[in-house]
Amino acid sequence: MRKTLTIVILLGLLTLLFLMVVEMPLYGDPEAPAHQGIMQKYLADSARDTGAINTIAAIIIDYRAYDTLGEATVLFVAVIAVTAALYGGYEHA
Amino acid sequence: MLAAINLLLLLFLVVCAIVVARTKDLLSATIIFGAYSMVMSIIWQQLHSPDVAITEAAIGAGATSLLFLAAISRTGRHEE
Amino acid sequence: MPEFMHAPVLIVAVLLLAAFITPLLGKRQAATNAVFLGAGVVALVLSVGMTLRVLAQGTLSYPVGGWPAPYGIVVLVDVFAAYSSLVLATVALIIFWFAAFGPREVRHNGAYFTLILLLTAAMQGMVMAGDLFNLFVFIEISSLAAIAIIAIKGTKESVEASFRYLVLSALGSGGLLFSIALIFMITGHLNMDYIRTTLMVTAEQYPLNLLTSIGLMVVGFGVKAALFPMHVWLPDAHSNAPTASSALLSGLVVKVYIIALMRIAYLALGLEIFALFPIRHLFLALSTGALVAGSVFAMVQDNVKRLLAFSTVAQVGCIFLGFGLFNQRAIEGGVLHILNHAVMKSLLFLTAGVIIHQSGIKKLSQFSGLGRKMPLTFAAFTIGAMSMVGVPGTAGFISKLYLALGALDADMLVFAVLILISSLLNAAYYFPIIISAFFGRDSDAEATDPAFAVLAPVAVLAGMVFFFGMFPSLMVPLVRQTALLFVR
Amino acid sequence: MHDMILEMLGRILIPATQLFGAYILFHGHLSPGGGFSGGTIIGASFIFYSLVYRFSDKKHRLKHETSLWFEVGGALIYVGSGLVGILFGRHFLTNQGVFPIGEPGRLWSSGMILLVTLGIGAKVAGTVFKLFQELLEGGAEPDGHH
Amino acid sequence: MVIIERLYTNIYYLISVVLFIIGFHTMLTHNNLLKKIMGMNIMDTSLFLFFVSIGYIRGGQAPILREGVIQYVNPVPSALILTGIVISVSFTAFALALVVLLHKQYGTIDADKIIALRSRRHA
Repeated sequence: MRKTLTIVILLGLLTLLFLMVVEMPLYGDPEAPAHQGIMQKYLADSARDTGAINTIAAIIIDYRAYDTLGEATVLFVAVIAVTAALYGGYEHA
Repeated sequence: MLAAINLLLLLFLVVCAIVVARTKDLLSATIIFGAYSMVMSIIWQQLHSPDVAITEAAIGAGATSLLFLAAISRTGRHEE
Repeated sequence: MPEFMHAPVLIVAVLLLAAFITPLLGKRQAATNAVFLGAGVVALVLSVGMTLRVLAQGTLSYPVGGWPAPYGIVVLVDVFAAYSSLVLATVALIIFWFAAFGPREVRHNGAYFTLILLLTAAMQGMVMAGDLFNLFVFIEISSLAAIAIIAIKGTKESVEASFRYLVLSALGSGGLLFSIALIFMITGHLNMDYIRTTLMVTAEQYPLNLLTSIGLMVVGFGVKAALFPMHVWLPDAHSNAPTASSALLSGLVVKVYIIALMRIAYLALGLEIFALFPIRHLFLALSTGALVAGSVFAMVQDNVKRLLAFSTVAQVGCIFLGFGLFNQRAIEGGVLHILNHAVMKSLLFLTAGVIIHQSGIKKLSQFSGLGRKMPLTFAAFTIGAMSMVGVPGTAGFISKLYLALGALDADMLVFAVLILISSLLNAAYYFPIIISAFFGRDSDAEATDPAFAVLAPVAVLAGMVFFFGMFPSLMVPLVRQTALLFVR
Repeated sequence: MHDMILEMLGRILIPATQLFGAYILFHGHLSPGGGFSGGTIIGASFIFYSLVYRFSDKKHRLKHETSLWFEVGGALIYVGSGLVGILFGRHFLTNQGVFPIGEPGRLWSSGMILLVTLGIGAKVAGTVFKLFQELLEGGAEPDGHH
Repeated sequence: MVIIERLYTNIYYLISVVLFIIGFHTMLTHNNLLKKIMGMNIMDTSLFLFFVSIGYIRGGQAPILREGVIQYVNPVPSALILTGIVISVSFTAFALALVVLLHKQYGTIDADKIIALRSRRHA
């Protein structure tokens, strides 16, 4: 009973998402809205602004460095959490 | 030609995902999951995102599988 | 006050720095406590300064890395963010105090304090985020840290509850990431202001995408904030955590997700689009369910911490009710309830933890006569319970009054009655505990009030309940302006 | 117990892996890669090292303090270089105008990006190793659980 | 017909949606806790695939600046996913630690059995 209900719900969700895919901007289209926002400036200026020719490095560690700080923090949380849960923290070391 | 390969890779992804969910042997499931991540990283290379591809190959296929293996070595290999 | 210009990131940076340094201190307990509490105090000072600056000069927008709005990450501190940050910093500091000097429930305070600091830093970052993906990153930090401070207790129940919490929380995160991807797909921006202006143009082209995205977002935040049908993880998780964690989780963590959702609603989606879909009515329906179900389930609990956890479900419904009614006074009530509930639920969880630690009794049916043995602790519990019920003169009364007046303003008498009923239900499960504790038969349990150092943070919280009940005007400028952000 | 084949393989593979990881790390701003992938590869080499030598020799094991210093050091470099921006009167995590950017395309260029990449690399290497070790044997001692 | 054509053009989005549902289903209904975590990983990677395919532009090259390239792909989604991958591995590591702990405490990693054991303790 519960199994069928789950499958029905998931199929419903899948149908909704399929309809959504039909409506989405076309794949690979340079005119898609996702490419009209902030991308052009990054590609044009990243070498001059940051000195990195890898635009992705320029984005993650300069334009959006605050995110990456959070990302490094997530790893820190994970390692502290794992050691604390399994072993009882660094104090044991 | 290239499009056909990409389609094949995508199909492979779906098959891998289903097999991961179905396999009873957790060790096999982990290996298949590693293959899934590796194929994913190839697809991303095809989509010209080498940074993501290399990170997924190192973290998704490498580190995650290693962590799974470590956990399986302590909890037993077979699903009851 | 130019010196508080950097406060929005400094709050986060200071808490993070303290969190990074704490594990290095190892077993040096005094130094660990000093870093832990020092970071809390510095964060509070910065938060107060920032709030004053925001009140004096208006919204503070801080471009991290010096990159202007759409290109870099902007930390956007409007009145709502300043208010939330102030509430967080204040209540968190008191809970820090309790964690440092209260009964010790985890084996390793170093790791525990680190996780609490990381959780607080993430919550501070979350309420001030002006960038959708930045918000997501902080949400993930706080989710992981929140799960970790439950599991750190190490009992069977807490590990099991935290695994269930982790699975549901990961589902919520998946939904959130999906919705951010959809929003990025149809706008090309991540900065909330720019998303709003772009959506005005592109929304009608991709209505289904936008609808799915909003739906996933509500579900994602709903799971994390324990909105009514998605609250199944909360009672186990909050009742099996260490005391300080329970207070932090019930008092602050669930509310931060509500704040984030509402900030997205007016900053990123824009109220026009928010009004286009029947989200408000969804909130009204779900919060009605939460108020009724939470109160009814709370009545049948025999474990004091589970009772408090179910009561949190009901009070989350109360806050959502304020945003669902969507008029000036109702939103003021909801926003005030964020503060009031944070204070009173932390108070109740801390006193419950003290009671359990001192007497070893968890079951309400055995509380009889305990109040005479530990009068100060039960007095604090009584104050918290009175505030939950909404006795005039306590903080809980003010926010419930505003909510009820808001319901009348919206011509929805039924919700005013609902609030009244929920207060009565609260009275029905809180007052018997207190009556039996003070006037019931003596039990043979040995219990005394704990040392002053343990009770001091509890006393401060109890004082705050009365303070905000007597002088609600202190928060009025912030709350009123916050409501104006919604009902322009 | 000595495993000759593993040790010989390790002698060749571990330095090769570390070199590759260091290449990816140092060229993060010039080519695909960066702190997270390079750090993970170096961390994987540590894992290999500990797996090869775990049974033969206690003194080859990495100490807990070492990986802790790796992690905390990396994180402190990150926050520290953010605070430098404030000290110079700019914003948190400012690169341009605070750190020497240099000529794009050179190895020693892009100021904070290189510094932070190295910090992240150290941190991630320590984290990956620590996570694996904890999952493999953390809390296995008889006193590790109450 | 047009719908089929659009679906075919957007095949990357389509596959990521399918993978999302597979991962979601595994995570929600599978009894084995390790499988739940694998489902979580599949769900996360499907979202990363979705992000990458949003960023793709026909004829675009990898966003590493060099002479003679006219069109690059969108670098923003790649930058976001790098963050996402790390978050995903952090969640996985912690979830695995909890599974190891549960195995130590209950002797099994099957969700149903754990619930049965727990309710027996309470009864």
